[in-house]
Amino acid sequence: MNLLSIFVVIPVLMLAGLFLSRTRQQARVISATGASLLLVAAVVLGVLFAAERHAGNTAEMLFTASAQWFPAWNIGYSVGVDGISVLMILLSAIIVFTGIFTSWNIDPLPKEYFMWFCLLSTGVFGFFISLDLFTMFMFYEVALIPMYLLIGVWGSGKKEYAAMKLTLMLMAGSALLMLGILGIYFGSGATSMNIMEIAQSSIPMALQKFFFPLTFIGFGVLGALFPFHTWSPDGHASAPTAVSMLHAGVLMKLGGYGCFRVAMFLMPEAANELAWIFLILTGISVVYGAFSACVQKDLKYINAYSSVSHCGLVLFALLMMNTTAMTGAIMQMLSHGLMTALFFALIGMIYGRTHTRDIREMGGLMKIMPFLGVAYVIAGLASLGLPGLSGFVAEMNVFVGSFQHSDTFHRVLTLIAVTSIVITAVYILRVIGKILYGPVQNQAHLKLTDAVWFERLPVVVLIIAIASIGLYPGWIAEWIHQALAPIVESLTVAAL
Amino acid sequence: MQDAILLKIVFYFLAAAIAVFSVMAVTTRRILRAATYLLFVLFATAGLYFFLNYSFLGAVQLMVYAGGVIILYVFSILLTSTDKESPSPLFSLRRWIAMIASIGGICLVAFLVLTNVWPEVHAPATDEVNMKLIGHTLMGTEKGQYLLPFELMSVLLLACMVGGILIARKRS
Amino acid sequence: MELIPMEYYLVVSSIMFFAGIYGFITRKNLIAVLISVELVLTSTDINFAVFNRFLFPGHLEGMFFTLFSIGISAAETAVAIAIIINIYRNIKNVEVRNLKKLKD
Amino acid sequence: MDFSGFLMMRDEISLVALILILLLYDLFAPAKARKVFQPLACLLFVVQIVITLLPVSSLEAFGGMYQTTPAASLAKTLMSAGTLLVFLFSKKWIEEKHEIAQGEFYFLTLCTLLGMYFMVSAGHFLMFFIGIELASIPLSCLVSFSKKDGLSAEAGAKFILNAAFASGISLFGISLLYGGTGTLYFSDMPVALQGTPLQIAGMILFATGLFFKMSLIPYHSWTADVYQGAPTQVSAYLSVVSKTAAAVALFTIFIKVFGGMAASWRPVLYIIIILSITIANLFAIKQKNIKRFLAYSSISQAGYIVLGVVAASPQGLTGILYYMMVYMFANLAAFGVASLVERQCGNAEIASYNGLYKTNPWLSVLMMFAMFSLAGIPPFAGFFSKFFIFASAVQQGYYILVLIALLNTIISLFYYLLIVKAMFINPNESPLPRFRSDSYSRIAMVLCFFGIVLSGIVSFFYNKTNDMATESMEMCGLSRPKAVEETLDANPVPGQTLNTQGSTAMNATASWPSVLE
Amino acid sequence: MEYTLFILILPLIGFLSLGLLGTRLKGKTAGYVGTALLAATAILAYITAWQYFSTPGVDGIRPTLIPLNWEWMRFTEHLHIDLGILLDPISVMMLVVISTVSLMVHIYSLGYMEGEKGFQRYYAFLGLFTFSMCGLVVATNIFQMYIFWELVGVSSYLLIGFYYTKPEAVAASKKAFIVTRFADMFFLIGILLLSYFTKTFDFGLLCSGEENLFASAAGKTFMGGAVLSWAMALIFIGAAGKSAMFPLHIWLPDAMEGPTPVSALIHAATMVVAGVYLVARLFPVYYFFTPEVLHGIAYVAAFTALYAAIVACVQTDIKRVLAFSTISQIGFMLVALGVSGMGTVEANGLESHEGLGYMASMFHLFTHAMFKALLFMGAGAIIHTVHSNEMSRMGGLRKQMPITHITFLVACLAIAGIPPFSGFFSKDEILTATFMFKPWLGVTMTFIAALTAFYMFRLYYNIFWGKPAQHDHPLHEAPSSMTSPLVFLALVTVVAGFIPFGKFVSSTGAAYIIHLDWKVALTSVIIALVSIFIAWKLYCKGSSKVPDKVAGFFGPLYTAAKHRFYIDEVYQFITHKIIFRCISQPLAWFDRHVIDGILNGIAWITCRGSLAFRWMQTGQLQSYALLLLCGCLLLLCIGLFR
Repeated sequence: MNLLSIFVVIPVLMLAGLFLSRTRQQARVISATGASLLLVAAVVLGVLFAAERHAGNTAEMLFTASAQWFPAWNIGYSVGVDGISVLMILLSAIIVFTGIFTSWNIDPLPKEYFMWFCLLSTGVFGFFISLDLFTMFMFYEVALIPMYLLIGVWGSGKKEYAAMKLTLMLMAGSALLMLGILGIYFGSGATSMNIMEIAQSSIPMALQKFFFPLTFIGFGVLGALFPFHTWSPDGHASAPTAVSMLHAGVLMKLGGYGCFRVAMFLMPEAANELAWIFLILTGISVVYGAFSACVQKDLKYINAYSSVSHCGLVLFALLMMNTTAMTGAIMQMLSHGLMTALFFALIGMIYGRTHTRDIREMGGLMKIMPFLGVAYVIAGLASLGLPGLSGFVAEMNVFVGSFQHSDTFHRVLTLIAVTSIVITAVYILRVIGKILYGPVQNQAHLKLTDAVWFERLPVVVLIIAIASIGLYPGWIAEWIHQALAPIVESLTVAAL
Repeated sequence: MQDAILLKIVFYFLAAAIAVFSVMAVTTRRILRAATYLLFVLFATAGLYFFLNYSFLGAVQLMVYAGGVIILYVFSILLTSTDKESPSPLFSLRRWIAMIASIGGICLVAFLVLTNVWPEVHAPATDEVNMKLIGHTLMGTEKGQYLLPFELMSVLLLACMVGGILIARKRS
Repeated sequence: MELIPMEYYLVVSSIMFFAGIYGFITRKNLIAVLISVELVLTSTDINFAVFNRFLFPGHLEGMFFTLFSIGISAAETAVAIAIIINIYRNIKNVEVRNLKKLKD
Repeated sequence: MDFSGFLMMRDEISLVALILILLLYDLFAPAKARKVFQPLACLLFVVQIVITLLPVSSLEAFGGMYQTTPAASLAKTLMSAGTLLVFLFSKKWIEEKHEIAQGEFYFLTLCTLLGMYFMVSAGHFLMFFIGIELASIPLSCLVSFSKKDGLSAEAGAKFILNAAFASGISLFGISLLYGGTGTLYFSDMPVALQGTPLQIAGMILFATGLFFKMSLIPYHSWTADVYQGAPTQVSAYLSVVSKTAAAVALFTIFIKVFGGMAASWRPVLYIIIILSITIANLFAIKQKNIKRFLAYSSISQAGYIVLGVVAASPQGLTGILYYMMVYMFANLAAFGVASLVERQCGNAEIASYNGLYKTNPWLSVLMMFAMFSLAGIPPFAGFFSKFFIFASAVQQGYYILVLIALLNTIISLFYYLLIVKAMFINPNESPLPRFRSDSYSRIAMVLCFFGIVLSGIVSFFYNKTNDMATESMEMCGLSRPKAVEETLDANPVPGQTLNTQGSTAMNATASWPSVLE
Repeated sequence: MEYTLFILILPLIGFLSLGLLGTRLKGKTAGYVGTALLAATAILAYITAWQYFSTPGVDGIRPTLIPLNWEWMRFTEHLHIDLGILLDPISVMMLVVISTVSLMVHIYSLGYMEGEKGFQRYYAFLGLFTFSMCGLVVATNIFQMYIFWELVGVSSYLLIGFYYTKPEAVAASKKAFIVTRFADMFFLIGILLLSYFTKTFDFGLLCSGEENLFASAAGKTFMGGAVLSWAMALIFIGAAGKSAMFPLHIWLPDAMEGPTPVSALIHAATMVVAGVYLVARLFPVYYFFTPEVLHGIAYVAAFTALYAAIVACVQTDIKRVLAFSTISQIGFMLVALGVSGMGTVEANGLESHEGLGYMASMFHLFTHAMFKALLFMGAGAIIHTVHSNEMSRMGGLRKQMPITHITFLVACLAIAGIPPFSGFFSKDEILTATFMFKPWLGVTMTFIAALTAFYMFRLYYNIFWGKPAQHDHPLHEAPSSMTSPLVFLALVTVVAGFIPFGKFVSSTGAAYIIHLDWKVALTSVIIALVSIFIAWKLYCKGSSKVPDKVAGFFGPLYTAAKHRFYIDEVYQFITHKIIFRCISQPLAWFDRHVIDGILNGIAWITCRGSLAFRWMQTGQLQSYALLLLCGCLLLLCIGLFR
């Protein structure tokens, strides 16, 4: 069996195991084991990938495998990874792992919860390993739909509204996407739905102009592209902790990943021609999300708007279409994935204790739960781009890369995007100041306890991941550079 | 010549009967009358078939409709004992739309029929269709022969019979 | 026969057809509605016969279609009347306006 | 006289044999033996299905009156399978409420099935007409099968009268076609079609019958009422089997007979698709009754199916057949669950599904899978069928149409999720108590379950369907209809991949200039 | 000189170990560990300085050494962030300053912070700060500097907010971070602009004065200014933020909410001069390519110095006075840089040192760090005893706190520019340089120097003389752990003026002998003495009515100055009224109501949509047929007349 298929097989086996499980404990153990296996597998994949690259294998995709599935449409189950996919798989594995632990005490219906969770991760991993447009799209939708029940059943607040809104908006995006994918396939005249093969052939400009926006918006909805982002605040606010983590941490990355792997890579001419529209939209996302976050009162809303801003930066950087900016975009995906997951995990833990997410009702929590407090500060600092943590690395790549663009328009937009670093600081510090510092607001909170082991574990893992990217971005950058080379090349050629 | 005039008169009579009685059938208040007008229309249609020298068809029409269907109608009307329709409101949107649509439909069909370029009309065979031919055609398996539909018809009639009995028989 | 153009027949049949349709839509009694259906079906029979006689006298397709059509409409009528009687048993009348329990 | 034609009609003859056996058994078997009537019927029916599964090639019989292709045979298998599932779901219901009429139920159902067989396999308008009548007149008896139920009676009346009305219009259309072409044979007609207004009018009026059967808007109005009033099993049958027959017949006739007039029917279908999908979706949102709900859902699904006709390619045919297969599993599962729940709680309100998962998890899961499949969510089969039918339409350049259809899937997803929401999320103080369904229903549900889950992921089903459809199209010389060459879109699709070569048989008809063009 | 790396690593180890071990360590132990590590760091810094300055350079020019340089992250072929160590006169000087002051603060804090909760955290943060500050000064490229620039910002944030349960401290820390962050944004934009044209971040290349490097920017203008000027001005805004130049100074007075030793270390001696350091670092670029920006810096700095000095005269919180004094003094340094030329020119037969300002600025930076740290620590000792920051709560403390008194006096004399204390020498050079540039600027700066002397002695007299305030607890001298750093720094302050600073640090790296310009020196000393005299007259007795009269005389000016000329209010207005009220809230509203509203509206319309088609389903059998008929006829028409 192909190495990569493991990432789909493990969650499926987990599903089967959970299906047979009887008690909460069993469900937990199975999930935890599976998630750990996934994490190990992801690390092994990373190591093998590095070894292979080190050995001089310069193929665009490694560990490829392919099998016919629907020959009538040349659909195959083709898998393969490049540096970016490996990183995304690592990210997903980390977040799935931490997510399982974060939802250790999920209630009610733990078994079902973990099953949906597994289905979601199947979709996520499947998406990242797929090279076939159809398979990719299928996994994409597989990853989306469990959100409905995960939010609807286990969520809080106006969960039904939020779940429905989220599902419908994302599926609307994927509906556009479906047309986009079909258009790409038929437009290219390729004899395969394999991305790498479609990339060899060119799609006529007239079609690109029609399908590029569809595809880009399709993925962009998941990447919280303004003005299609409003599912994000409500969805995140209502979702259970681990789901918010996975959703903001990984699922939103599917959007960004798809944007460049499918939309921009396969339709470079249209990407060049239409980039300005989306640059403006993403530029708005960046600033707008940040400003909106400033006045929110619910912790999750703040974080959700912050995600809008950060994910906006991902798409923004991708559209700059040079290696540095796109590297920054990928790094931002990783960074945002990790730190939002951390944020949501912490918010979940805090909420689990205080039973409120309203920042006005909290205060002085640092004194009561120092571990969570410190972790929150670290997450906040990562979010506002403190050097040494992942956010900085990503943002600097984005800004420097974007600013290297020879076009004044792009540079002016970059300057606008740069302002987000200040606004980010404003809302992050506002929250930290309100909830962690200051006098204790609610005397009942004094009795609360700090995190326990299964809460500390994910937090520590995430912080380590954030710091390791932030401290030593070199290896990641190298993988990303390598993986981006063909994409950037096709974009550059198309620009001429 | 006289034949021709006579034929014309017969045709116009039949045509007028069909047109008038069918309109009356759908406009009269009393259902029993409607059934009667229908009977007249069906008679006239049979007459048209005879007129076209499709005597067999005319005969079937008479037997099936006049002999069967109309009786069925009359019985069922008597059974449900609602001879008179309830008065209709003076203005009914549905009625007007139906009227406009019907008239429009007639115009449309007339337009189609009148503007259509019909294929070269062969000298119509005025002779009667031979019964033997009818029998062969009904029982043959070649092209232009109708054994299979005939068999299928039998299933249809059987099914309708069973179904009709099932629905109409008294509750047990 | 050739004295009378084919179109005349067709016009007659379409009048009958649309009279039937008008009746179907406007009648208030189920049986009257069914009578209108009868008109519709019979009018098309005329068409078949006429086309066969005037345009394609070489074969009997139209005539046979009419033949079968008569049979089918009779069968249909029988079943429809059975159903109408069933309705009568249920609601004690056969007014169309009383069949409005199922809607929206 | 050559009766060998009957031997070629393997599927139909076996079905007729089955009908006769059951009829006679019901008539003459002693009361004790009548207890095993239903198991016996199902068992024999399985045999019949196996017979339809045997490979077949395209052939004609009775001078072209009857013709069959692998695709038609597959369609028949599907219809039979669907009917079998309906039987399985009905067993308990029949036993409890209509034991006296069990023979009639099976007989009538199988007769309509036979009619549908002939709809699919007709080679002549008369055959087709008799088929469609055979498929609808006894069906009306089935619709008013629950005689004591006023709603059932009302539904029956609405069905038979509307059907008669539609078939009257359809018949008028056939008469115009006959007048315009001088033939009623499918195989002869293409040559005689020049696209004169009369012919076009004939075609569109004729199609009324099919559209009515498929319940496409604006021919749909009866659907919801009839589905609601009819016994749930019959609604299931109507929504799946009857629709399959109509869809396949629509494709066959529009491509085989009217392929040359594609330019005329394409805009019509275009509009019908958009109307059906959109309006039905809008209606479905508001429904409180699960059967009405499923009725509107089936209308919009029919709209998607017609996309395959518009595509007019082998992939389109595959798409239709495959869509029907997938749709059959999902819709029958939904109706099956609905019938069980309805029998348990006495009504078909969606509200009675609230909190169902707590008490009846398996039913809820099956229902959810069915809903997801209908909504086209992977990994359920519905996703694949939707994708492929859209793909076949996009292949022909119908971008806007597909876009509209795709946007409508969102609305449909919304209302399908409402059901899921009712079962899983909505709170309910007193949900329906836990109950055990009978073993026949359970077998049916398991079959549906596997159908929903596997018929997509396991590509065998699609690939096999595709082989059959391609073969059928090639044999009829229809693999490259005219519709392919001219697309509605301003931008022609360069590099379009058509994996079959156009054959010459159709070229004569394909090159007719349409009068109105 | 690779061992310089340990100057960075040791504090970092301190941060990590104390931070991770946290409360598992006893507070005192944590303090000792931190102090020991810092002591080692300081020793290393001294060794470095010794080694660096003892090696003669080529042609008498001090070399720029880069013992270490790793590529950390690569952006493009030319642009990459390196992490390395760059040793040149100013960075070595800064290392000495930072490690000295930091060490003193570490020692001092052992006493000052004794018994505080979070002792470990405090020392961890101090370690982080020292690490970041050292990293900043040894940066080999502008991006490395930016990285550490951010890190010092965060350390400052954490330390200001050390008493995180105090709302004022939290607000102050937030303000400090956001204001500096705002400035940093301009810094970053400046870096982006600069690097866009020069394709390098490297200081070595940037400061080499290569014309080619800037060739691509030549002739390009933006809104009337050359792009390069824009870039350098933006970078200066970054510097201004950190160095609290008007109008970005507002965070500094508030930052006094932090523990006093922190104020001494970060907000007096080291971090706030980072801006000066940055300008000095990029001095060649400013001087050669954008002299107009350099002059602009001088004017801004001069204005800030004046403004801060005026405000300092009327503040009553001793730390605030010191904070404004810091702002003012940094203004001096930047003025000096702004008016400076480069190198030595022979003019009119006299050797005129064009680079005097540069040297003076660095010199003042050095001396100021020492005496200002001393002042803050002295103030800390006083606050430690008095438990208040308000001058009114003090008075007559000279008896209770003799050591503090003497050291404080030394520092006051130094800052007032009284010979032979170090401040005299450095300030004199600055005044000379400004007189050389523009005489009126020199006059202004002299006036500010007089103001400085006035407000410092106002402070001094108010604290140590005058009428003692009532206290319910006995006042006592600070413990030795606090007084020893005071004494040490006082000694440095006394002798530092005699260091031949020009030999070590100059604009070109060539040694330079300091000459006192006696005219300037004499004037400034006399004026300073006069100011001290006035202060003595006004405040020595404590109960004098004169100050109030003076205040009354100045009227609105006095009130305005007391309210720091309402700059905070302006900020408050901008942030709360404009940004929050007029941007954020409308945006959030827009998001919730317009964008979401549109979506919900679509959903609503869809749900309502079925009503539009309700007529289709009346339940009336014949209307269904009618619909069918009409639909059929319509479609027929479409098929026919398409």
